[in-house]
Amino acid sequence: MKKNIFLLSAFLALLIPGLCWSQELGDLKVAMDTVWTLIAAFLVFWMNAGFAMVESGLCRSKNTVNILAKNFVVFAIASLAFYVVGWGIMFGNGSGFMGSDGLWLIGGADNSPAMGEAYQGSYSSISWTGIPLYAKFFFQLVFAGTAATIVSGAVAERIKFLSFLIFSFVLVALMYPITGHWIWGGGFLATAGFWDFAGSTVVHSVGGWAALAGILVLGPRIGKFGKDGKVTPIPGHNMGMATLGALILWLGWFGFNPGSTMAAAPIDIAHIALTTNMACCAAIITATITAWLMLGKPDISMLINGALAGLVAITAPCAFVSVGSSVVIGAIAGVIVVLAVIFFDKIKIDDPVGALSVHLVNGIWGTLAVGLFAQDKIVATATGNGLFFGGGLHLFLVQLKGVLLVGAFTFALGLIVWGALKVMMGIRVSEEEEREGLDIGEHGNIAYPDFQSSTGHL
Amino acid sequence: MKKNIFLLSAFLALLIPGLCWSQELGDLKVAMDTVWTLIAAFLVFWMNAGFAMVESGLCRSKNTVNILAKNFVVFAIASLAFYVVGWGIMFGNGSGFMGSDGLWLIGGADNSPAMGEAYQGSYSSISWTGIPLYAKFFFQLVFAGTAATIVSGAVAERIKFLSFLIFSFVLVALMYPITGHWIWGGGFLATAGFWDFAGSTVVHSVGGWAALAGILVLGPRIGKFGKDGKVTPIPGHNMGMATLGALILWLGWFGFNPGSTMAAAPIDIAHIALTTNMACCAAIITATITAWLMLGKPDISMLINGALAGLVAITAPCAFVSVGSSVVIGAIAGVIVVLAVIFFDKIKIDDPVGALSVHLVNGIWGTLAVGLFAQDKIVATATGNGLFFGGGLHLFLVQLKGVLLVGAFTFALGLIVWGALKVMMGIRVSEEEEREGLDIGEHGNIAYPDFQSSTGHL
Amino acid sequence: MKKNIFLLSAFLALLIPGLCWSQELGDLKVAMDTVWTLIAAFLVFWMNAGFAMVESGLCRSKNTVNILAKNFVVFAIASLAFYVVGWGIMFGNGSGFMGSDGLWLIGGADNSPAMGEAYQGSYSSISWTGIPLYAKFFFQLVFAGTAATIVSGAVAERIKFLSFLIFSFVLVALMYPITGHWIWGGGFLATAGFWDFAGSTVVHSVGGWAALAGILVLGPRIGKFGKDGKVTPIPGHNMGMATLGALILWLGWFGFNPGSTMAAAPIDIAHIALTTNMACCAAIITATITAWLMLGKPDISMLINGALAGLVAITAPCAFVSVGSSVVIGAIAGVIVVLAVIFFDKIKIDDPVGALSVHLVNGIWGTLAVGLFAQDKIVATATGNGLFFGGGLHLFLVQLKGVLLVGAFTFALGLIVWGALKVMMGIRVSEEEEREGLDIGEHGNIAYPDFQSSTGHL
Amino acid sequence: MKKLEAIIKPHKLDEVKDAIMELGVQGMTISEVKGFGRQKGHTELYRGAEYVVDFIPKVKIEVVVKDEDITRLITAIQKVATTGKIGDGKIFVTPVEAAVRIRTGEKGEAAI
Amino acid sequence: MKKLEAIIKPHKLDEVKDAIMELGVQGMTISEVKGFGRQKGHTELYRGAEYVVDFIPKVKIEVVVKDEDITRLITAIQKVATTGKIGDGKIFVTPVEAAVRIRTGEKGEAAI
Amino acid sequence: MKKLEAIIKPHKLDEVKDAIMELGVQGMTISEVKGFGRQKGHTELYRGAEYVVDFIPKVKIEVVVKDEDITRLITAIQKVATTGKIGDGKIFVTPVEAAVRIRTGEKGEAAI
Ligand SMILES: Nc1ncnc2c1ncn2[C@@H]1O[C@H](COP(=O)(O)OP(=O)(O)O)[C@@H](O)[C@H]1O
Ligand SMILES: Nc1ncnc2c1ncn2[C@@H]1O[C@H](COP(=O)(O)OP(=O)(O)O)[C@@H](O)[C@H]1O
Ligand SMILES: Nc1ncnc2c1ncn2[C@@H]1O[C@H](COP(=O)(O)OP(=O)(O)O)[C@@H](O)[C@H]1O
Repeated sequence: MKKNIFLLSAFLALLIPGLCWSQELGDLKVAMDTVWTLIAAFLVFWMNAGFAMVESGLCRSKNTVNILAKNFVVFAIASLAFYVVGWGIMFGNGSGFMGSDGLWLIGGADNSPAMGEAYQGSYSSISWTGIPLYAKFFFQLVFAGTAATIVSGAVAERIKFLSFLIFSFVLVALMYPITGHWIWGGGFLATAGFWDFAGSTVVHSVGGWAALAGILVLGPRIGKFGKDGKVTPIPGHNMGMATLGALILWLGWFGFNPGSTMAAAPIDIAHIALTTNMACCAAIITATITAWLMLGKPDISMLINGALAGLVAITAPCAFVSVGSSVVIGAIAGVIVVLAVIFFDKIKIDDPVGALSVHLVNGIWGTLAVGLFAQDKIVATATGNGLFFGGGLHLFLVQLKGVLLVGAFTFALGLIVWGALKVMMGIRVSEEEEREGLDIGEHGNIAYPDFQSSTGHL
Repeated sequence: MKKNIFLLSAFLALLIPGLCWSQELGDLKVAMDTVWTLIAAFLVFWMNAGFAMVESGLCRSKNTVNILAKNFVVFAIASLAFYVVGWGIMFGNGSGFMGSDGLWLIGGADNSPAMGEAYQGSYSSISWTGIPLYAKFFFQLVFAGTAATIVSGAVAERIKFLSFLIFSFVLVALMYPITGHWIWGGGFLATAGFWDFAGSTVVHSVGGWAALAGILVLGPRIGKFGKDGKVTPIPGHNMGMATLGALILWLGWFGFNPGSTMAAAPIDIAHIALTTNMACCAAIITATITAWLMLGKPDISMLINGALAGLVAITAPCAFVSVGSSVVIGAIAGVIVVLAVIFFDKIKIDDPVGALSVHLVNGIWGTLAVGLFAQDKIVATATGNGLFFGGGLHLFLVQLKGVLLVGAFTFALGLIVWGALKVMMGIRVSEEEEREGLDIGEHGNIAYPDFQSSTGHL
Repeated sequence: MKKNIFLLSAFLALLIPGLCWSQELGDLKVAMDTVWTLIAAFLVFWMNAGFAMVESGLCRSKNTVNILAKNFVVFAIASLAFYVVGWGIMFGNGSGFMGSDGLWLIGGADNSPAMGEAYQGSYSSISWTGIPLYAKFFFQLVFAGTAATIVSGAVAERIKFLSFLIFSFVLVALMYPITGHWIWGGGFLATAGFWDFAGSTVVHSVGGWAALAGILVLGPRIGKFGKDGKVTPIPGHNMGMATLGALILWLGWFGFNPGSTMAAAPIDIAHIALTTNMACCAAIITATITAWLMLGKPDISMLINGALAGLVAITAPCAFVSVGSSVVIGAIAGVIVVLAVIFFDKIKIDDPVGALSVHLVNGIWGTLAVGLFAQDKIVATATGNGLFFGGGLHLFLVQLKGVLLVGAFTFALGLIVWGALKVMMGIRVSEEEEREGLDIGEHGNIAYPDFQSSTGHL
Repeated sequence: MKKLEAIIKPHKLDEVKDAIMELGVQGMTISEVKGFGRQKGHTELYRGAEYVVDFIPKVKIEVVVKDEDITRLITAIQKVATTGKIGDGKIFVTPVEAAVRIRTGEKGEAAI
Repeated sequence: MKKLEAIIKPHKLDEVKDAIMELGVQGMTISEVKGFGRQKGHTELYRGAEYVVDFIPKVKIEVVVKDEDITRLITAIQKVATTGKIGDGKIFVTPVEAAVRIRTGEKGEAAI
Repeated sequence: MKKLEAIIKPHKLDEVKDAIMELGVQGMTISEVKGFGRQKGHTELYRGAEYVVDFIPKVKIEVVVKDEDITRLITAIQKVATTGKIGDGKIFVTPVEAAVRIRTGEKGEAAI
């Protein structure tokens, strides 16, 4: 008896620290996953600077303050909108269409970092990651901000500041979270087996569709299309700014894609970092070559758009395809983006910074590419195989369905919201203000008072 | 017997790896905390670029080289000053007033990463974090550099390069570490229950008070205030630069605040990242609205100051208040900063970049806000409750006391040092140099030789 | 018997979770090391933006697009070149001269993250780090990109775009990996006891030698050296850009040096972050003083070069020397770089951005400094002691040998490749294009169409 | 020979240039200037204080032509440069005594 | 009509503008120019080598006025633009043969 | 007095300046202008579309000299400013009726 008691106590003595270590191990894992997710979120936040620089650089100096202010304020609005209700719509438990549980102010019950089965709360669809609720929210928040920012460049140089801010609020409070719910919030596309790892569709296409609606309602900038249909290029005012912005975005994408694991899974994040980088590089090369061959010279704004196109395209498939496939996906994106820029000019859609060619067109391409290049469990996710890896058309068709539904919904709602704003308060500045520049008109400021401007492109 | 021996050996066999895992677990934790702290430190270091861009952007092109050089060299000086003696004064064991143990060259005994009770060495006040000594030092070093940099913008466009460098040395070697010791080095304010999580007072107000002393001794820039008392705005030369700088600072603050845990505590860092972000966003919105209503248009330099004001204000309370409170604290900061800019102009204090309105005024506001909004152990720290959460005036009064004592000390010492420099070597450039620009006068360089400048604001 | 079985089962019950925790612990360690290495890699990637900004800032506005495009595209090319064959040559098992196993497309066998003895695969020389293969590759890839980028600044303002791209491909596919193999790939210099922690020689000198070869084959820019041998300075067009670039590089170096541990070893990375920072700061101070004394005023381009010189110099020794020594190494670098800039001008070597003075000269100095200041196992590596720490001349001589062999090889091969390109397709733009600017000539773009340029320095 | 100086609104430059070319004039020189006149400047805002910017960006076109061409030139420019809104600008004519083409050394009307 | 061209120090622009307006002149055109003269330039420094920048920023003011106004104008400008230091600049007067207001087509003195 | 205006290629500025100084002329004023002429502009490219930039950067030098100096000045400038390639620019001479040195109030030829 005595012996047995001794044994038992020995057993327990060992078991208790054992349990304790296990607990500590779990804590450490939560800590590491949180550190990784937060740092990735910081990098994604940093993309705001990238968008601000790319967009101002590719527009004229007289509209610089306006573009900068737009990019600055829109993230603030996005943060508040997503905090107030966007998060709840996107990740709250609810129907296949939208979330309804814990809707307001991240106010639902939640026992994060408990995961999977152990999770109990209002935001089950994101319980696959074991980090604190606020870390989940913060990471998703910076994504929402990105979607809003995409629109900014497309409508630049002619949109009213206040109207844009209101649209951004609606986009982040309502539109983005609804389609986001379909895909990442456990909604009907998630159930259908639609895969979008880091948001080619959820973020980029959605931003792109909203931008397209905006452009159509707004019309082109004065002087962009001549009476005879001739395209007059309106050069951006600062290629240094634009290039810096592109490099910032590239860096930010290392948070955007690898960070979307929301866990420090070593094989996964290394794989994703690499596919992300290789797609971007391939796209730069093919965009350079395409521009060189088609247009005679490698225009830097095309190289920049090329890089971003590669990054947008690999966003959905980055975790589902091989490094080799990522090179191919990027290479195709680099060609597509050059053709798209020329195409939009041809059909008289005036997109000053190429937001449509980059985010919309390549957001679609990237999403479809999952259906072509996916390899089941290449890292960790069981996506099934894409067309080129023996999976047949199944995955491709699901992807296509997702692209179409999200596009139809966002574009239609976008038209309605832009249209309503147009009727209610106007969305376009006066012709005189457009000529003089929105900086003075909207902000009473100019960006570069110490420099003499050239009238070459007024 | 045999059995017992067997049992014992089994027991030990299990115990030893157990201990061993426990050791490894501890090592892993040290590693993770160090990784987190270093990355946060890199982000804080990066704020130097932010200050350089904001300050040059908000000054005239003819002083750009000077401001850039100041921001560049001052971090080098701060690093050396803090290495030589600042660290010892701030964190060395000593009196309630200053440290004295291990004063020079981080030379004291130290068994970090041992923590708390287990710690034995000269820097006990920072033994609450379990990371190597050099990681602690590096993190604190980048903070010290920030304090010095704050002064730079306030005295810009008229100060002698060498005098500024000498002041910066004194600030980081002596002034900053002494008040820092009071609060973070186990000094008398720490004992009194004064709370400043990441440095609204320790870093920002201190920089602000030193700047105010400098401005008073220096006087305003030529042309800023007319004879009739009219304020002539002197527009900054590059709003793109200024906005980029503000976004860099915002990013850096994700190291500044969440990193001040100096440990990868998941709940804490997620909470702090979020309060930091929300306060900034709220401040942007309210600064925009205030400027729009009071001044007619949302001037971008006000938006930038608004964002920074929100960040400074949340710096002290970020870990002690709820996300909801952070929104309120930021919202108030956004209003305060606009009023403060107008106020300082009115009383003829010429602060080219708004350093006082941002760092001094909102550093004070943030520190006091702890006394209003703190919620005991909302994350991990037992601060007691603030006034609005049932804690009564106690905490608020301690905070107020800290604000006043640190302010009085730094401002007085600042006046003395600036005054002494003025007498000994002069602190202001000649009128001719000020007109022509400090770039040529102090550096023999100009920032933009290829561009034709406009005399609009010479 | 029963009892014994009970004992045994108790024993096993305890052992199995024990083993299991041990496995989990290992997994966590792999995860943390991967997180650290990837984040460091992102920072190194970010150096591309730094180089782009420094180089464009220090050149004339008419060549800005060209320099930006070069820096942008060259990283894409480097990524592909290193992926296709560079990695295999550098880290594949093979001879002392170059790798041959798993040569193409990272295609060799590999069981990473298994380490050391447990490793089985084609890339044994880098099996000292326990992270996934793609993480190793990605980290090494961003280093390779850096080497290519160094050349860009030195040949700026006169080189043909296409020729430069081809050279970059050869450099990263062949030249860099071969000498890299000698040192980091287990080649003959590694065996000889040559130490270069993060690449003063592997990356910076190699870039520098290739640049020197390029400059010699290209010749100076029109107007740089008068007939009478007078040096005409050609000021860079944007000091804000250049300073931002330097701060980006500095930040990036916190990935470059501490990240080269490729493991989250807390003592090591804190130590390295600190030596890196202190060397840079000391170099800034001494470069400022040297410029002030020798030239009359502290020219900002010299401060920038000073900072970078300190960083390059500490790159090899950062993990092998004390913090005190790092200050000395940096201080010397700051003096050297100013003298080197003046020297290269004197011997009519036209290096627009100071790439030789920074990367070549201080790459050599840093490598030799290991031989002088190394302290055996100061952190973890058994380098033996340097001359000043009682180790005699041995280490210094090995370092010198490495410097000479790598230099001779890279410089000779560089001359051959540049020479071949010159013969085959020309490497220099026409005189007219050089005068008008490479932006229009090579890209059909200009960087700042909205600003009136000054002919001050045409 | 006469020199015509036209100060116009910047966005009219292309039209004016075309009008001048249509008259067979082969050369002109333009510069960025700032004008002050009946057209008032605008108010700008910076850090809470307003200020008036008096000078408005204009383009100055200088063309040297034979005496006989000057009237047609004036009419042509006046026609296309006008928007009817205040601030359209001025045309001034001054005498030119000599002209030289640097490349060839040609003098007088042959040089322009 | 006469055209007065005054080359002045940039920081004198506001005062000169006010002096001109006080005389009842309603318009003027300014441009950024660089001057070379008795006032020597300054030495700049770049990457270890010095060089002299000869040309100094100046502002050129052009005003076309009636013949009778020219003397008063000269006196007024000379008075406020002077600092007494070398480099204060010059005033030149040239004849103007015709003037047109683009907006209205008004000619001659009515146009200015 | 005469005013000489020379429109030249920017990279010739230093040589022209030296040539002018050698003649004993003590001052001049330059400005950045853009020229349109027989020398055609170039094609630029932006986001897939081409456009022609007609105006080419030039420098305008203005020098006021005594009547007797003008011929020597023209010759000197023409000599150094020529490259023989199209676009070398023009020299125009206009009469100057009065000159004032702002600093001293000196008038006429003494002022220049
Ligand atoms: N007397 C003048 N001398 C020189 N330039 C003048 C004069 N008056 C007007 N200008 C130029 O003509 C421009 C237009 O003049 P303004 O009085 O604003 O309108 P408008 O020509 O329609 O009457 C001014 O901005 C200025 O550049
Ligand atoms: N002969 C000249 N022709 C044209 N501009 C001149 C002439 N002489 C001087 N200037 C202009 O006048 C400015 C002042 O001349 P400067 O000789 O430096 O001083 P000051 O007028 O006081 O004698 C010069 O910078 C230049 O722009
Ligand atoms: N009629 C003119 N009036 C004013 N400037 C002219 C005139 N013709 C030419 N120019 C100026 O002279 C420059 C050179 O003229 P261009 O016809 O290109 O070559 P070239 O002088 O060799 O014949 C032009 O760019 C323009 O600035």
